[in-house]
Amino acid sequence: MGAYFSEIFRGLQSLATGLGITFKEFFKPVVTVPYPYETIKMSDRFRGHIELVENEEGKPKCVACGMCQRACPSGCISLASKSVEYEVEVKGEMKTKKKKVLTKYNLNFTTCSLCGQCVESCNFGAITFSKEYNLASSRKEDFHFDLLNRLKERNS
Amino acid sequence: MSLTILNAVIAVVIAIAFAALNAAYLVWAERRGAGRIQRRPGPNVNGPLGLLQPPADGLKLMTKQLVIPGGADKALFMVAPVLAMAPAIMSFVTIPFSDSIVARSMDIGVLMIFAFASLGAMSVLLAGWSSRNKYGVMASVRAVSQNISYEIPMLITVITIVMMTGTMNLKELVASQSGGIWNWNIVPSLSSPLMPISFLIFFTCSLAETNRAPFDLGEAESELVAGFHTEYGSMGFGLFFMGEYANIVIGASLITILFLGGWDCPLGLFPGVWWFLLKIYVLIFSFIWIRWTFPRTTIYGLLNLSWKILIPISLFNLLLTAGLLKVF
Amino acid sequence: MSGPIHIQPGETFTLNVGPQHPATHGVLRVKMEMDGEYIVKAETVLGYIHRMHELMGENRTYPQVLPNLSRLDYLGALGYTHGHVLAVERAAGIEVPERAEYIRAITVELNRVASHLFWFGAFVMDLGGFTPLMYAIEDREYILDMLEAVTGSRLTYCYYRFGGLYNDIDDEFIDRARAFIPRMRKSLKKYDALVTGNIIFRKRLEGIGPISAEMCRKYGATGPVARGAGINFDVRKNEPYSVYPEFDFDVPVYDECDSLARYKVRMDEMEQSLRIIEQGLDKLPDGPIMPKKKPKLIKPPAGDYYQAVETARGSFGIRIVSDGTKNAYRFKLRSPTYSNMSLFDEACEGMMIMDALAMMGSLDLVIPEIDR
Amino acid sequence: MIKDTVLQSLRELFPDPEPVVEEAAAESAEGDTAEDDKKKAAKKKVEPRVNGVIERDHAQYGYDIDVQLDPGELLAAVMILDKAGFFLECVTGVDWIKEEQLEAVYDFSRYDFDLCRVVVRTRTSRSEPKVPTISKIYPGAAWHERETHDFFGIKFDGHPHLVPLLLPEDADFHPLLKDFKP
Repeated sequence: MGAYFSEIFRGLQSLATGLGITFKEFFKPVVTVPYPYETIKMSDRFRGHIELVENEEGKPKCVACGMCQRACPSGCISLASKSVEYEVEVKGEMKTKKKKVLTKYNLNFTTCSLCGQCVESCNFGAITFSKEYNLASSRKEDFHFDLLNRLKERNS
Repeated sequence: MSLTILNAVIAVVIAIAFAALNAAYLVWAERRGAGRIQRRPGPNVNGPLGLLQPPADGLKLMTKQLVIPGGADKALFMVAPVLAMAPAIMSFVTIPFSDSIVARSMDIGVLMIFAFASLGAMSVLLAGWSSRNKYGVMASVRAVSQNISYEIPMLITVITIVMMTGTMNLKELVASQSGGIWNWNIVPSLSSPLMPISFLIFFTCSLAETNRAPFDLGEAESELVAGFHTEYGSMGFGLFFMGEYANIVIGASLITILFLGGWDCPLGLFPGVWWFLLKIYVLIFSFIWIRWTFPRTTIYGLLNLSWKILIPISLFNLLLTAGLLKVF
Repeated sequence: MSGPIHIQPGETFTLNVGPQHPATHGVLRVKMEMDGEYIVKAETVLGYIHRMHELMGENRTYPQVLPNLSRLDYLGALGYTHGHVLAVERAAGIEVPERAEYIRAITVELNRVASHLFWFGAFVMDLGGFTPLMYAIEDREYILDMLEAVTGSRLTYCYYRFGGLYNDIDDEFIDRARAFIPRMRKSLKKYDALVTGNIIFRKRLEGIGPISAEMCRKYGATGPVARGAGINFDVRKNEPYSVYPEFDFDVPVYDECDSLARYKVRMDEMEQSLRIIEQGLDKLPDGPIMPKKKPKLIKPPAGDYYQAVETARGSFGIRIVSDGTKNAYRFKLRSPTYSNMSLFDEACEGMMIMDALAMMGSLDLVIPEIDR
Repeated sequence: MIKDTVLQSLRELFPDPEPVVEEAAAESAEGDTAEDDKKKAAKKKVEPRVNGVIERDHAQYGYDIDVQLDPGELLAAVMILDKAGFFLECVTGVDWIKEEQLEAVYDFSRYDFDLCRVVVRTRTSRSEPKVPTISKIYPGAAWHERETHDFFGIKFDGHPHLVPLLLPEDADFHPLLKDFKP
C-alpha cells in the first residue's frame, strides 16, 4: 500500500519537474535564425562547390593539367584546353613557346560530393571553394556550372 | 414564441462562432506555445505574430481534394469528421459563460455534455474503421477502450460534486461556488477533504477524453502514422482538428465550472465572463504545456492508470464524501 | 507484457511498417504479422537505399573512397572515416603524427556526442515527446558549427587523410570546445530531469524489449546494445587503437538488458566522451598534422587487413583485401547497425507494436549505414 | 590465453597435410572437360593458398588467427569458436577470379578483454559456389549470408531464407563478382 502511494507521488513529482523545465524554457529567447530573412555567415573553411581562381590579369590561374579531373571520385569535372603560342624574351631573343589555355571548365554539381579532393590535388591553387549554399532549382541543368563563365561574370 | 426561436438561433450561431473561432485560434496558440517551449518562434510569417495563419490553413485545407480511399465505407467515412465537430459545438449550447451569457440553461447540463462527449469516441471509431486502414482500425480500437475507461473516473468525480451541490444544472453549480476562492469546489472543505485530488483526476481524465498528449494513443504519430485520421485529407482532417480543439475548450470549461467557480472572481469581486475566459485559457495553456513536455503513454499504461489508480481513488473519494456529507 | 495466448489461423493480419513510417527513421520496412496489437512474426526488409559502397571502394583509388565513408552514417560520420583511414594506414604502413591522432580523437568524440544527442531526441520523439528533440538539436548545432569551422562541412565530413588531417584546428576551435563541455554537462542534467526521471518515460522502457547477452553474441550486436545487456565491450578499450589508451574514461555498462539500459548507456557515454575531449584538449601536442614523407600513391602490399573502431553505434569493421594496386581488391564494410538490427526480428516477437517500435528506437538505427 | 587454446583446437582440424592434397586432387578431377583447360592454365599461374591455420600479427593485419579450410570443415570450426564464446562480426566474400574460386570469409571476435580476432576462410569453386550455412549456430549469420549471396552468388546450404536482402527481390546479378558488368 505504501509503495503504491509513494509511486504515485514520485511519478507526480517527476512530471512536475518536467513541467518546470519546459516552463523555464518558455521564457527564454528563441535560438533559431529566421532563415530567408536572415542568414548566417559561412565559416572560412566552408566547402561549397568549386570556383576558378583568377590571377592578376583576371585570367584563370588554371594551367589545364587535369589533376583535379583525375582526382575527382565522381568524375564531375570536365575541362578542355587548347595550345596557344606566345612569345617570350629569353636572353634578348624572342622565342615562341606553347602554353595550354583553358577553354572549358565544367562542373557537374549534381554528382559532386563536396569532398575537396580536386582543390587538394591542384598544385597551382587554381581552384577554391565558393561559399554558396543557397543553391536550389527544379531543373537539373542549373547545376551544370560553366566555371569559366562564372569567372567572367564575377569580373564584369 | 417567435422571439424565443430567434433567441435560440442567435445563441446557437454565437456558440458555433465561438467554437469555430476558438478551434482555429487554439491551433495558432498551440503552435506558438510549442514554438516558445522549444526555443523557436512558431508560425510568424502570415500577418502580425502569424495571426493570419489559421485562416490561411483553413483556406488551404478547403481547396484540397478529399480523397476517399478505395474500399472505404463512403458514407461513414464522410460522416465521421462531422461527428467529431458537431457534438463539440452542441455542448457549447449548455455552457454558461457568465450569469447571463448562456445559450440554453438546462437542468441536466452535465449529463448532456457527457452524452455528447461519448459521441466523440464514436467518430473516432467510425473514422478508423471506415477508412479501411490497418493503422486506423488499431487506433480507433485503442481510442474507444481509452474513452470508456476514462469516462468512469470522470463520472464518479462528477457524481461527487453533484452530491455536494445537489444540482446538475451548470449555472447552479457555479452559483453554489460563488463568493471567492474559498467557496470553490477545488478547495478542500470539511465534508470533501480530497477535492484537490479529485481535481487532478478530472484534469487527467479530460486530457484522456480529448485524446491529448500524453494520452494521444488514437493518433500516436510515431507508431500508427496518424492513427484514425491517417486516410483523411483536406477539410475532413480539418474538421477532426477543429473538433479536437473544440473539445479542449469544452473540457476546460467543464473543469472551470465544476472546480474553479466558473465566472466567479477569486476574491469574490466583480464576477463576470472575463474571469471565465481567463480560467479556461489558463487551463488550455496547461494542456498545451503538458502536451509539449511529456512522452506518450502506452495503451496498457493508460488502462493501468485508469483502472488501478484513478478509479479506486475516485471511488474512495465518493464514499468518503458521501459519508462526510451525512456527518456535517 | 505477455504475448498473445491463442492465435487462430487466419486471425492475424500483415502490417507493413515502412518503408515510409515515422518510426523507422528512413526507409526501413518491417513486415509484421500482427495479432491485434501483438506482433506474431516480423521480417525486416532492407535495401531501399542500398548504394553498393563496397563496389565503389573497389572501383576507386584509396583517396577517392574517402568521401564515401561519411555517407554511410550521416550522424556519426567521423567515426566511420576514422575507421577507413586507420585501415588504410595499417595496410600501407603509414605513420600518423601524434597531433593528428589527438585531433582525430577529439573530433570523433565530438561527433559521437552529436550523434547520441540526435538519437536521444529522435528516440524520445518515437515515444511521443517532441520537445527534447529540439533541445538536443540546439546542443548538436553547437557541435556541428564547431566541426564545420574546422572540416568545412556539417554532416558528411571528409576531414581525415591517410596519414593525417585535411587541415589543422585553430585556437577558436579549442576555445569553443572548452566552452562546450560545461554547457553540455548542464544540458545533460536538464535531459536527466526532463526525460530520464519522467515516470511516463520510465514506464515505457523499464523491462521492455529485452535483449540478452547471449542473443547479442549470437547476432554479433555491439555498441550500446551490447553494453545495455551487461557486456563490457568497447573497441576503444578491448582493442585499443589511435590514442585512446592515453585517455582515462569508463565504459558504461548496464545489466538490465531492456530499452532503458540502452538509453542509459548512451546518456552516460556522452559524459565519457566529454571527458575524452577534455583530456584531449589538455594533452594536445604541437607538431605537424601530416607525416613528413607520405607515399604519393597509396598502394598497400598485397594482403588482407582488418580494422575495427568504435563508432557511435557500435563496432565498425573495415576489411581491405589489397592486391598491391592503387585500387582495393575487396572493400568490405562491417556496419554495426546491420548486426544490431538483425536481432530485431527475433526480439520483437510477442511484443506490442508500440513497445517494439520503442525497442527499435533504442537500437539507434541509421538506415544508410545498414543498407550501405 | 584464449588465443592458444583456440589455436590448438583449430589446428586439430588439420591432423596432417593430407587433406590439402586431397582437395587439390578433387578439384582437378572436377575440371576435366576440355573447356576448362584454359582456366586450369590460369589457375596454375596463381596457386591458391593452402588450407591451414596461420598466426598473424595483430598490429599489421588486424586479426590474430587466420584459418583456411574446406567448406565441409567449416561447421566444425565455427562450433569450436561458438563454444569458446566468440561472437560473429561479419560474413563476406572475396572473388578470386584468377584462381577460379570464391572465398567466404567469417570474422569472429570476443567481447572480453582477451583480444583474439579469428578469420575463417573457405574457398569454393566459382562455377558452383556452395558453402554450408552457419545460421543454425549463429542466427545472426543469416543476414550476412544473404548479403554475401546477393553480392557473390555463393549458395549457403541449408539457409532458411536465402532471398535477396540488400538487392531488389528479383535481382539475378551479383555485383561484386569481378566479371560483373552493370
